[in-house]
Amino acid sequence: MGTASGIIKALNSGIKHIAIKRFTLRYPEEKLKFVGDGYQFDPVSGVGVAGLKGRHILFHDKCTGCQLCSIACEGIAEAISMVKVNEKWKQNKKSIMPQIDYGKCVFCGLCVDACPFYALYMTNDYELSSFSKEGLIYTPAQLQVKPNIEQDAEIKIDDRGATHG
Amino acid sequence: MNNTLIDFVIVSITLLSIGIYGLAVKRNAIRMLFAIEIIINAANLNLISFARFLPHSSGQTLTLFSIAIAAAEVAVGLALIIVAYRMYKNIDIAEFRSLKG
Amino acid sequence: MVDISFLVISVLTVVCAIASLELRSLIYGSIALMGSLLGIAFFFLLLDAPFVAMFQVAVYVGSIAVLILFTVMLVKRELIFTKIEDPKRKYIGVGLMLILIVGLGSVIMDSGLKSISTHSAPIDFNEIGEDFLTYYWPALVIMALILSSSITGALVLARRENIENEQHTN
Amino acid sequence: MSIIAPRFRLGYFIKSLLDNVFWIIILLTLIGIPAIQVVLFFIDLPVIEGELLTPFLALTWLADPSRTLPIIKALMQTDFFKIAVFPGFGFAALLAAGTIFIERKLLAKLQLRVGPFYCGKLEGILQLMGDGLKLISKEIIIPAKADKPIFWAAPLLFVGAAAAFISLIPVSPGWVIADLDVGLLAFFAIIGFFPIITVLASWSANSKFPFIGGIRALHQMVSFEIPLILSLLGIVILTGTLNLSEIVESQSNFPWIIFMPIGAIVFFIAMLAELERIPFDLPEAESEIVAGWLTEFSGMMYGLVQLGSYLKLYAFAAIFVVLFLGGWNGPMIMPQFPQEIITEGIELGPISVTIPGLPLFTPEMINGTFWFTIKTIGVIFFILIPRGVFPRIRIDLLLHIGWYKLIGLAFVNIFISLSLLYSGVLGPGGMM
Amino acid sequence: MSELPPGIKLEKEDDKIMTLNVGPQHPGSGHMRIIVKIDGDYIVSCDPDPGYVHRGEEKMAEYRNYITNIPHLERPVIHDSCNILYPYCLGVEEILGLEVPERAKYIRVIASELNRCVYTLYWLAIYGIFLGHSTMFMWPTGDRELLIDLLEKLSGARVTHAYFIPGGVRNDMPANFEDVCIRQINYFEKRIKQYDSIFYSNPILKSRTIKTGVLAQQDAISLGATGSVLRASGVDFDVRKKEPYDVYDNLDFQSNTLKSGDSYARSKIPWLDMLESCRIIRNALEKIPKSGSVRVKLKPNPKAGNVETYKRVESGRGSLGMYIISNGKPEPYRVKISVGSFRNLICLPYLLKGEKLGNMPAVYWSLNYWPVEADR
Amino acid sequence: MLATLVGEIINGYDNILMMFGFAIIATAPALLLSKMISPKRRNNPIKFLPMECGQVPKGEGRTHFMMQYYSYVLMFVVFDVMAIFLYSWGSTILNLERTSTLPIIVFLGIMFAAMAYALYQSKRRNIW
Amino acid sequence: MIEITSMPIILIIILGTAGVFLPIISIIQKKTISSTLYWIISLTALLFSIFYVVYRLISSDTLSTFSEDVLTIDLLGNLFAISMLLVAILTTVGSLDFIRKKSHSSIYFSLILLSTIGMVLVAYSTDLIMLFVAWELMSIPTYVLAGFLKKNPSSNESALKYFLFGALSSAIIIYGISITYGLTGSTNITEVIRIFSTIDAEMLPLSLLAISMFIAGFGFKMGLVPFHMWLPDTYEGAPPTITALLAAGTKKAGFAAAIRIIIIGTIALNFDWMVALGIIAIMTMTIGNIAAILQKNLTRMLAYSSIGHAGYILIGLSTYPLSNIGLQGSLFHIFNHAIMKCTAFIAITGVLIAIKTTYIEKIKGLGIKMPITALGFTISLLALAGVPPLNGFWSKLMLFGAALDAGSTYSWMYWLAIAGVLNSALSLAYYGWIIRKMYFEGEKITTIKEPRSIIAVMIFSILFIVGIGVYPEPIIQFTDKIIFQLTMFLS
Repeated sequence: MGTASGIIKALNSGIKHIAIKRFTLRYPEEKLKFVGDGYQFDPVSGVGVAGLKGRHILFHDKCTGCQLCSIACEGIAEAISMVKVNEKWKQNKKSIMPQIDYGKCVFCGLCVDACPFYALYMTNDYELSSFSKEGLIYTPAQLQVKPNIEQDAEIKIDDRGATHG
Repeated sequence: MNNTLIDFVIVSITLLSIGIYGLAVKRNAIRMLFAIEIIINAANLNLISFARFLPHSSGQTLTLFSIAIAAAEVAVGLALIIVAYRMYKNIDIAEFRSLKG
Repeated sequence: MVDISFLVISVLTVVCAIASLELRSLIYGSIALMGSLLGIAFFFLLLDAPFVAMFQVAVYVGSIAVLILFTVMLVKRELIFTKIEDPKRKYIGVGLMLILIVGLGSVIMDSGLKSISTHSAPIDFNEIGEDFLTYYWPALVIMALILSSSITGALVLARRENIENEQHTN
Repeated sequence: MSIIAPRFRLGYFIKSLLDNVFWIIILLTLIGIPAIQVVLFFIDLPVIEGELLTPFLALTWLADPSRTLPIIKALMQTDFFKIAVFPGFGFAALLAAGTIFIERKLLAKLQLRVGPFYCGKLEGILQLMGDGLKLISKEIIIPAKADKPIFWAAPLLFVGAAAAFISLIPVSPGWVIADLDVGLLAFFAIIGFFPIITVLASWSANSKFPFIGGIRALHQMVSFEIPLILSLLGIVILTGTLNLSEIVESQSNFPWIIFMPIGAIVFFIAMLAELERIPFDLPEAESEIVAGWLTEFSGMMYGLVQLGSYLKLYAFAAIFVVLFLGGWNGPMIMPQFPQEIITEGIELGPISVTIPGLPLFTPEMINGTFWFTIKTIGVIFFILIPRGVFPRIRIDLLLHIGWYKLIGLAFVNIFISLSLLYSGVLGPGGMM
Repeated sequence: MSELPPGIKLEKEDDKIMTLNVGPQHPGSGHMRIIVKIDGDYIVSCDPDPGYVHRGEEKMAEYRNYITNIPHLERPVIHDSCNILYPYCLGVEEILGLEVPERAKYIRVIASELNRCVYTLYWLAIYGIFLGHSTMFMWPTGDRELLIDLLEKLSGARVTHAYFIPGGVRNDMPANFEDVCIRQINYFEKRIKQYDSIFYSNPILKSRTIKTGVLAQQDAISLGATGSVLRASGVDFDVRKKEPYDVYDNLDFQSNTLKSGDSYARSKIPWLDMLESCRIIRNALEKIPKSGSVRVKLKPNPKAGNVETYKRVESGRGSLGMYIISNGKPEPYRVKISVGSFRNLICLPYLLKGEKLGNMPAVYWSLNYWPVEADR
Repeated sequence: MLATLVGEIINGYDNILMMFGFAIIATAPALLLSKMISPKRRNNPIKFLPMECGQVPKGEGRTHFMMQYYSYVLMFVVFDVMAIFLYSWGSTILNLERTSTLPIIVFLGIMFAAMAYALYQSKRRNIW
Repeated sequence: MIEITSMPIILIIILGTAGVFLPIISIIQKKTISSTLYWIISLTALLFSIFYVVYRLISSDTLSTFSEDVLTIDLLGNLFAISMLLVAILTTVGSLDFIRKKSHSSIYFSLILLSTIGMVLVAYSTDLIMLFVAWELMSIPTYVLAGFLKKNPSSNESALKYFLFGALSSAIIIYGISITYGLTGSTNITEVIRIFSTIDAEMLPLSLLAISMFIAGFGFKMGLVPFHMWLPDTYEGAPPTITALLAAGTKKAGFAAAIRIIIIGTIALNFDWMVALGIIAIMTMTIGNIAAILQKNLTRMLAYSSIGHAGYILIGLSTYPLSNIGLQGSLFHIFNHAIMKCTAFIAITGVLIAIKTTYIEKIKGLGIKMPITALGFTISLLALAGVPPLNGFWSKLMLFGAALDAGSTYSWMYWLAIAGVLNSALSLAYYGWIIRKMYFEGEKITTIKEPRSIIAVMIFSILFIVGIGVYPEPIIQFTDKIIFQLTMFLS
């Protein structure tokens, strides 16, 4: 009898779920909304600001070419290398700026922690796929671009279950 | 469809001969079992054809019995063959040499 | 005269029967045996005995052939494919078979069977059941005893005997 | 460049296409046309309105669209139509394809997923076709030491056996391919072939996992055949016939499931095991033995085995409907075909046309098919649901269930029906 | 430890024994190989062969400084990355003499409990599919999204968080996080309670897993099992209770134990732990200081003296310890990771001997084993 | 032509065979087509090894024998016969007197006893 | 339809219930239940049934023969039933010490009981289907029993050979039945007799084919000479108690079936089979006895002697319609031979239990080691040889007398008598050799404890053999009545 009631209970539970809302994010059409604009770091207080650790953004006007980010990455992924840029900035005498190879980056964000000049942050952009390995290497010019992304889906919970919407 | 009795009996006789040939020649226990099955089937064919041409129902009844008995025999026979295989690692009864006189 | 379906079925049956004995691989031999048994079932259909035909297929092909196939698969691969036999014995066997076919065939051809044909209605399969339960009922009971003795015997034979005197151990 | 993906060359592609076309044409002329001629020589051409159908006649009737209906109607009465299209292969394959789609969507709903979605715009309705195309275009890999003849034949035999099974099913009055006196026994005879095919397929692959899977399949199918057979004995006792159509007719008042719920449950469970559906999908238990007896099948061979198993699923569901749920019996919901169309013709604007050959189907047939299909889909739903609810069972527990519980219940069912018969509730002189 | 049935001998009759390689390319093994010898349906011996995903994390840790070790050390169990970093951070804090702020301690507890649930759900999903229960694969993977979403809000990454750092956590909780967390945890708790009827009370599952692979209490202790395997055998050993770290002694929770020690109990303990985790998270969110620092500022290349330390935490797979030796350089001299997975895997040959082949995945995965973590 | 020639009855049964043949003829082109259009790269002998989880196969793939459950196959052979025997009774029970149920009860009784013994033996896995 | 209260049915019920429930008892057994319980149950059932047969035999004198039913209750059947039940009882009693240390003793006794039912029903059945089914019930348990010692390779080999030839024999029998059925359109022997007496000339070859099939099929079980090749191997390899059952039980059931079908069923064709049976008889006894001399193993020697005795019995069958005393002698010899062979093989069982071997060289001094067993063995051997005061003498006398009697009609029948006498003399030689080995060779050795069950069998058989030898009148009277009944029926 216990067996029969267990089977009926399981069947009942299964059939009930047919009516529950799907919990599936239809990814290309809808995208999850994240906290803030991405992971940032405040070197003064030594505490980060919560946000997605996506693709970096590099503020050319603040970068001094100090290589701290590259040094921080050395033991981790060796994804950041300093390259020469054509632009001239007064705080950046050597005109070197980080270039990030996203084929190697692990998105730990320790380079952001290492940057004392508020020059390197992370953004909510995570769609980085490319057809070639070369396409994954982002030059300082590419890193400078602010990503334009629309993210609106959030987890909503109501009586008929949770959905992305 | 105008087959006569003799056609079926000829097929049955042929199967009987094949079965006896198999028993005479083969020394593999499973093949000998095949031969016996063929003989039983020849007999069944005979029975059914006689039962159709008489016509009479006992032939079909006996055939059912015979099929069932063949099943029982095969169960016992294959069990024996398995025991033999475990013991000799072979199913060739020419290789079984524990008894000789 | 015979018709074409009869010819096809008889060729199937006889060829499969020979193949089941002569094919090198025992597995193919079992398949050929199945073919032969199926051919017999078709004969039963030709002879208007559908109940027996289906019984034949269900029991012979459905269970006996399965058991045979299963047991063949137990045997080592080399043994499945080897065929030990004496050529001399084989020729004697073939001769015996031919003598039997010719002799028995001539006996039958000479007998009065060749003139028999029928126009009466076939047997209804319900009569078989009636036979079982009225006239032949002791045979039915004996049949049950046969089946029960064969299953108990086969189980006793097929089980492993690694435990000495196991009746007292459990 | 990697070796794995050689470069695509258009020239080679076109050459291979042309090769194939060439061979197809050659083969068709050499084999196809003689085969058609032989077939035409042997089959009986239909007689339509008193005239034998000759190609000339057929063409003239084709020219007049209103007169094609008699040809279609005559064709529908042939065995070939029955086998190929309606109660036979086409209908079953359609229902099987529908089953696959329903299964995927239903399972996805149960598991809070979406399921096939993008293929075919409308909830992924063309997913199956896409899968088929993918399977066809995949390479068939056969293990080196496999027993090639058996290995090639096994999927085909599987489909063939499943199709032979379908031929027994009465879909609506008169619409059955093989109306046998001993239809129920033929059913048992046909399901006896599946273990053999399975175990041969697994043996031929010469690999360990398929062999274990095949042996498991053999044990499973073989063990559940007996409760399957015994659970139907009650119906035979009460109806006194083995003909499936007559069994359906005997249920015009009550389906047998009312009197034999135990038998129906036993049959259902045994059916799940025979079909190797979850929770009894041990032969394909992917976590222990990679994919069971299907491990070495690749490409379209795998596809054919799947087709066969879904045809089998349809056939079992239909047998359940026929035996326990009353088959085509159901309230008449089809309106009678308007007689004036037959007698007076249809008003098409200014002219009125009489169309000979109407109605194509009798309302009884359509009604019966409708109810049969509805019930079959219902049973298929219940076959599919456990896949989302139950885990896989173990082989010894499975055999334990089959031999200890189901056989006992089947005998209980037999004794219930015997007592119903002898107490006069059912049977001759009883309620029916 | 179930005895071999008396009829079956060990590897004497060769033709009866078949050797099955379960893995590495097998849907039921993970990234490892189990060499199983079977006689018919019974396993006569079983030889787990891990090492297919060995990465040398311990050696790599000797060439990186204390901070840059963090993204590497979480690689073995990315599903449980907070927990595997936890003992490292505790150890480094001890050898560097850092005092972690109170708020950071609570955030750490919340993150590690969330991460434990994430891991457990992943494990449970695979357990479900190992038993042929496809719904039990889909539901936990779906419900895992809820927690991953929370963790992503907290740390900015979905799986490889790299969130803990010596001296606290990388960043503070985002605004409104408490409310979202409470809401989703409540819903999550409701969801996982529904696993009971379809999975844990399912008679077929019970018949498959109860009394299979029974690990007796004494055997569990002597074989050195930890975590859920140990607690399923009736030994009440939970590092969070026995050696409380951070703020676990302030929180109100209990450690779950079951007596039977079979696969069923081993699979149920993590589920009970998940319910307990929900309680802990709620409790922590109540007690967390509303504001304050979450991170101690570190020097760029911290060095420690000639010290060594051993810290352990309760991870999803049992006690997870890190033994850190420093020789005064910025890099640690040695980081030895002692993981629960490997210790539980040791039980496998003992449990599988004499079991049926069908029980193999049930017993194997109930050991709460993560191949990558065991290989390190 | 008389209505009751030998072999009349086969007419219902050849349809089963035709259905079987039709299914094979209808699905075999799928295999042929697949054979024709699928890529053929036979340069890799490892591809044609049997599945052994990525290892090189060792030993014979076909020798395994599930002896523990062999008893069930043996039992099937006998009890399948019994089950179908019952159909010859079931299909005619309406034509028979009530007393003729007695032999079948005896039949079943004997088979039950045999089945009890057989099931008891099969359940003890350690002897198989 | 046969009544449920008729005697064979009651026998089925008694023996079948015991046989079917013995395995069930073994399921619910506790440790205290040993094989003795099964022994007691099966012995009780057998004793009960033999008393029942004797009671029915005494109480009702007006028994019909060859009814229209599947089973008949006549004196012929009763004789065979009594002798087979007796054999089964002796075997069962003798098995106690043999089976005590083996496993599955419940199955062992159960299969003996089931096989006994088969043997008894073969004797009673008057329908070909019934006969075939009973024949199989007799055979299938003995296939298992012959291979019962699973660790003994020779037991298994013997069982396999026995199975293959037994299955062949039943296949041939069913072929013969099919031809008979085709010729007569019925399966009842009464009908068969009636139709064979009016058979067309052109069907005659077919009926001869059927008869030869029956001779071959039953001949396999009876051990007639072209079909005897399995017999020595099987008798040697099988457990000796089972050999007793085979030699004394199933073999005699073969004769019962042969008498029912060949001798009586096709009485109309007797001139055709008479010659064939005569030739087979001479061949059988000569080859059996000559081969027996060459043997070194007691079991094998007795197996060949068993073949020889089949030849003696066949003398009576081949002379039947010419001389009534022939069939009478055959029946008497069947009865005697059953007891004698059973005794001999059970004595060998005792020897096997005690000294673990059955080679003739090893049984020196058995007369001192195991006096009672040796005495029983000696008596049975002397009776087999046909030494005057014992029962074998009388039956052989009747058989040879019948041959001489029939010789007046067909002169070649004299050769049967001559061959029989010569063979008897020959057989005395090797029987005497065994007796010499037992009593007059060997050193002084102390006695071995003889198994009690064997002693019981020995004492019973010594009394029985000597008793019938001294006072054979009742049995001869009984066989006379059987012949009278058959003659009444046939005329």
